[in-house]
Amino acid sequence: MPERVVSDVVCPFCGCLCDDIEVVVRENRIVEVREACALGTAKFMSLSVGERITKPLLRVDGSVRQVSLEEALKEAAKMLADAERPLLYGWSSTECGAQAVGVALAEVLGGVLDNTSSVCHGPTVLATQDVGCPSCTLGQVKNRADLIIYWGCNPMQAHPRHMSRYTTFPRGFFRERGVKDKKIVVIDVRHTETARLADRFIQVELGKDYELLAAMRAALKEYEIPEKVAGVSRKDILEVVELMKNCQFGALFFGMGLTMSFGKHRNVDNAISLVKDLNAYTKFIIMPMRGHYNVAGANTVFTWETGFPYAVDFSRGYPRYNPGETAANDVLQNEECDAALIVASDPVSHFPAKAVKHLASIPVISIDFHHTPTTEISKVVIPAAVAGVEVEGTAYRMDTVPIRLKKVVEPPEGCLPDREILRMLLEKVCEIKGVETPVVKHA
Amino acid sequence: MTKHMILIKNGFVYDPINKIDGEKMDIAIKEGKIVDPKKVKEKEAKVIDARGKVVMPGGVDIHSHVAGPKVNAGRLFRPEDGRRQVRPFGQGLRAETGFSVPNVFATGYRYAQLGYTTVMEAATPPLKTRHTHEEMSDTPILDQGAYLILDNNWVIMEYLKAGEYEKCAAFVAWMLRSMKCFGIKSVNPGGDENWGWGKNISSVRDRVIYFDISPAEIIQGLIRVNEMLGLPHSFHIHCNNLGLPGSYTTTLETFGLSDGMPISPKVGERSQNLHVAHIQFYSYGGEDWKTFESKGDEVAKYLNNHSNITVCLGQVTFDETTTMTADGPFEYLLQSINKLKWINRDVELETSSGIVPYIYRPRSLVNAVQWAAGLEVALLTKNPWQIMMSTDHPNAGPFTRYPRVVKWLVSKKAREETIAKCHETLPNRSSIASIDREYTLYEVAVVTRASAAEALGISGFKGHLGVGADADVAIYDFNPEKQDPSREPEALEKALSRALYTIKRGHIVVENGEVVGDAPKRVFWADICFDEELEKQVLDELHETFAKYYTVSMSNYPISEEYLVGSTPIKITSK
Amino acid sequence: MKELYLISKGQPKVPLEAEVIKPDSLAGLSTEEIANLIIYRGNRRVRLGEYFEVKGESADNPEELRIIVEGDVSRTKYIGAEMSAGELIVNGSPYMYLGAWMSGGKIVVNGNVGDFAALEMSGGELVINGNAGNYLGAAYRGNWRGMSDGLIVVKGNAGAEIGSWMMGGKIVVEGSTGPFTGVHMSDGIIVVYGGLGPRAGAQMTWGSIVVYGYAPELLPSFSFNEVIPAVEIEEERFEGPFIEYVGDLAEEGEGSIYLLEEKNKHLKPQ
Amino acid sequence: MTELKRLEVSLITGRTIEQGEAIEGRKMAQGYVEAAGVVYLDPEDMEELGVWEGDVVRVETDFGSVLVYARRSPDAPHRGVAFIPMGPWANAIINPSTDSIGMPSFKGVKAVVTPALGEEVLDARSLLAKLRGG
Repeated sequence: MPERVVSDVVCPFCGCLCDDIEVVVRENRIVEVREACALGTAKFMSLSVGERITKPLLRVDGSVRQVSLEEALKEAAKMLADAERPLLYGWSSTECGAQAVGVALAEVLGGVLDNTSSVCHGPTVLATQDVGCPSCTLGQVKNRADLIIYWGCNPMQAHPRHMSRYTTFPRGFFRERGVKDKKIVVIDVRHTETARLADRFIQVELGKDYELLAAMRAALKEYEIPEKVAGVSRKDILEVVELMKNCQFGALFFGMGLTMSFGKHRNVDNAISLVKDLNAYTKFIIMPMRGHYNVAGANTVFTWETGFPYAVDFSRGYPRYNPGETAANDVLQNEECDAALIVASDPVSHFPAKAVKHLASIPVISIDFHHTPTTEISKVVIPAAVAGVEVEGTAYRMDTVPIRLKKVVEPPEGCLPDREILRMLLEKVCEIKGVETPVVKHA
Repeated sequence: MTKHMILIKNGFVYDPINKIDGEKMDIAIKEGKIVDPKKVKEKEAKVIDARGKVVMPGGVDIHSHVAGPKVNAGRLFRPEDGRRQVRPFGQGLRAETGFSVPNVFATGYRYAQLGYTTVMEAATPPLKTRHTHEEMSDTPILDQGAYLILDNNWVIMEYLKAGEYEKCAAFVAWMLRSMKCFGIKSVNPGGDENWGWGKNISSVRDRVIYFDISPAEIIQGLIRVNEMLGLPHSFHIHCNNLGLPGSYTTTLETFGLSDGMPISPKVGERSQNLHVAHIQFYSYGGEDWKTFESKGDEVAKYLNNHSNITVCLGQVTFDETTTMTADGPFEYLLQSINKLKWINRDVELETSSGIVPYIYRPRSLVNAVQWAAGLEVALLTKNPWQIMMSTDHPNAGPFTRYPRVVKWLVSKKAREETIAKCHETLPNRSSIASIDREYTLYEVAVVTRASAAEALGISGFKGHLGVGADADVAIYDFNPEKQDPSREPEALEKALSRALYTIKRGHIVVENGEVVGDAPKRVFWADICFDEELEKQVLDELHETFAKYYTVSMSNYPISEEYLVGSTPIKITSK
Repeated sequence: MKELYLISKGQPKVPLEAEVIKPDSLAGLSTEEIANLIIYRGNRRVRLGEYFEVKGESADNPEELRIIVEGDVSRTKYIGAEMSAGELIVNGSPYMYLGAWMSGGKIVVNGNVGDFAALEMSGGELVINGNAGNYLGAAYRGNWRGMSDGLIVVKGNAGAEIGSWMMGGKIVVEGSTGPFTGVHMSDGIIVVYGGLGPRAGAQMTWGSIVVYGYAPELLPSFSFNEVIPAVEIEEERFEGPFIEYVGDLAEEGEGSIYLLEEKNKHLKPQ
Repeated sequence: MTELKRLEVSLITGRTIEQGEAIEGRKMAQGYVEAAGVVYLDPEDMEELGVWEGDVVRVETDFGSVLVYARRSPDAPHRGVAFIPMGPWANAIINPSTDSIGMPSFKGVKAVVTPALGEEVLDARSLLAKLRGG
């Protein structure tokens, strides 16, 4: 049996966007994946073992039937065009071309456009909008950093190759001895697998990250701080602050431990502010651990096309932005939206019950390649080809380095790229609305 | 009527490349090109009556931050700017947002409204240039190109330090081709690499940490490489010590480095080997912020004696804007002064960058001096072909203020009105109040289109209205027979702000100041054939660099042509 | 003063946006013209008259006009937004952005208000006789220039991040506040009579928070200064005695939090 | 009848490798339940509560209640902190409030864990049906 090995494949799972994967293909089936972590391997392999959708589905009065793509698109277009406040959500697990068509669709519809960052690093965006964000590409960290801090994140579970590829273990230009040249600090509420690899673990009390950051910043400026803050002793705080001040290049990576716990964007605000402060002493950067492989791309594309990275409301014709009002959970929990288009995402699995309840009560259209709880509640389901495996396109890594996704195998018959499906949908919607179809040059 | 034929009748034409100075004549367009008016029959063409109007070639912007990673980071972290200027979706146009950091649609539309048709992106870091292309491709109307930041690049610093200019040239050729970029950009040479350690560089003779090379060596090395390759545009630099009191000495030293260097473009007709961007930002004297003063006059004096240097202005417009530059250490300094939010984005092996919002106030002496310094250079440099309009958008102000800058150039009265609003000690720190020169409309046409087209090496088809040129035309509602720019600068500002017509490659894109359509786009890039053997050798060495120090695979680094809407390689055989 | 009544006919599920409900927009119009004004329901344009009965008489100038909104406005956003003059009385509980960006005039709400009320207020007066939501008198996303002038009085409780990036004016909350009261504030006064939410004054650099109620704890980056009998801020005297904390030291800030001593003895260093 | 033991915890949610693998095309399968229909507890807390690895427990908050399998946390000690991987089980009980910033409160909600011997953990589909029904 002839085998084909595709090298330097980009992994479409997490924000690490590792681009050194080898995929072995036999008769248009992926039979082996090399270099990838368990998560990446699962994604590549899932295409042949998972619950793949291959036919458009229409759900009427509780019963599901297979329909033609044309019929599915027609139904979907009508539902969306009829809506007064449609939500267009997802976008982080597809390529940038599809995202760009999504923006045009939201614009024509006068809808609310949101990507999954509203439930991952949306708070990081808000913090960046308040105080900025000194950062860099991952190679800067690999080549220069001698102090790595992971705060409220667990890369060993969520970004399994982050430490080995970018931060802790690789040898860098100025860090020839690899891990021996670096100190690793982990700050978390639990002694995670990542923490077990650290030189130093600081266990912070749940929901007290902001206090710990405030104390560290005050201590950095040589103010006196209390004996114990957030469950951490003054001695430990001062020692970590000294480590930070005295390194040559420090890098602070953070995750949902900051963005989801009490304080949310303000935790990130204070963490960024700490890093800003540290630049008066040494070189220090901060970077969010982005989850979905192209959530950074969704932020990027939405921003260059609308000015805003997520939670964009087109109801007045021009983009408006205010998470708290215009993010997916806001419009769902406040029962504002009256239809939804979900692209490459599964909010039913990942949103709180209150939001899911409203979603289940309105017409939903899903574009996805697998059966998920969200496709279960959808009136229209359109099968898609998998970006990064069956479709080329651009994705942005967690440090916003854009990389070209590869096509490794052909999609199953009838499964089109997201951007093609969306283009057809856009055309149909424009027809109903009686407006000229905008030309989406991108992709 | 063939829509691809347009006859513009009886306008006052300002076309400096063809030495036409306000002559009343017809301009004819066929299939996207300027043709002899005799070849277009009135009945078959769309006729535009330009009687009593100004007709110029489409504007050419040599330096503007309009697309790519730092521009977008600026948009992302300034939602408060995003809501400042909006226009809803409709009439076939996409929605606009943003004042100093407009979205891509607003960028294309607003440039077109000013009568501009060609805009060069000022700086793109190689590793993120795919992003720059994605945005340029998504920007309507404009023809574009981007300058590739190469000066703080490890590979280049190593080659230059070893004196391996040939190899360096082979590498640059590969980089420009792989990144689909137009020319070589330098930003704070050496300073950006030092910023990797939180440090900077303070003179062109300083040494870069570890790499042990000076900015002067980098600058001269890249000028040399630029001319070995014969690129259409010259080496394009953002000097060291930008924004600092006393920086003009560094500027003059940088100027001096180009002395006696060759000028040998293989395409185009430029006469410079050094283009210094946003000259205003380092035309300062003084020891510190208290003694801060303009040295625009000194800079102009140098330019008057050295025709091998061109500059663009980076003119301050007194707006709330967003500063953004690959000069990472400068932005750090700026945020430590104005205490506003700060983004920093260093790029492995290549460069750095930073972004900080900034408000220019006439009552601030420093800001007033900055405003004066830009105008001093513009007005005291005798040859307008060495000068190009820019606000270093959005650094010194948004590009939408170009008509206001023109107002200051053409009218002493307009300058006096602004000086009256400025800090009262400005006259002690600048000669601006004593300058009488007022630009003519011909000179305005030089600095807003002709000089840039020539300096870019694209004057064969851009920046003029001779037969064979791209049919990029701007028509403004200003009657030079009846109106005097010097006395009615506001009328000129208004006319330039909203072109009566903008035509891009034969397509009418603006009518009565409103955008009415799109036009075919082109993205220019240098496709150089230098030395295949040597390039192979260079790439072999490069594999190791990628494997060890980059975080992307070398095979995933180059950008394929499919990323470019209207890919237009400029083919150059250098050897 | 002329009085104009807008009586709600009921609210749709998809919210309305009605920034025209303010004296600036309604002065000089007949009731018929007012009923024909456009408001927004999601992406649709609808007539104001479809959702509000218009009664009474408008004035020629906004200064001479009092608008009284009656009934259910729980799905109506932007009432009184960008208002600069006149009076607006809302006998109901409006949704988001009540009086956002207002610069003058007076708004009284006899009910609760939703989030983002009086965003970036620069003048005038807002009285809320019920509770306020989050981001009352706060800055819009990304802006470092929040409320700059004017007065906000809340009889009930207020939510999170009230007065964020505040740089002038005064907010009085008679009930309690949510987390991050006055976060990033650089000037102005916030007075809280009820409980003070956690992390008050976070990242503040200047300005004052006066607390007559109970504050469970303050951030570790605030330091005890002194106990003072009373404090005078911008010509207004607040009777104590107060325990004064200074911060946020994380920002090298010199803001003050004054805590009524008798309710906050636990925060007085031994 | 003895009173059921109860454990008060702060609940957090987050990613795990198992959950990450399971979401790739197997959300409607049993593997997803085993990856995300679980609560990781501090071993000492488990002892106090009298539950063993694999026992079914009920986790209840102000926002709902859900049945999941108890698991020994490998990240202990963290007394009083319970972890449910992100997914439909966690979402049935977390605090939905976005605090007006768009982000629900996925971490740090007060919860009570009680043993639920003999009860069954629902799969994703049944969980959804229950939600839509109620």
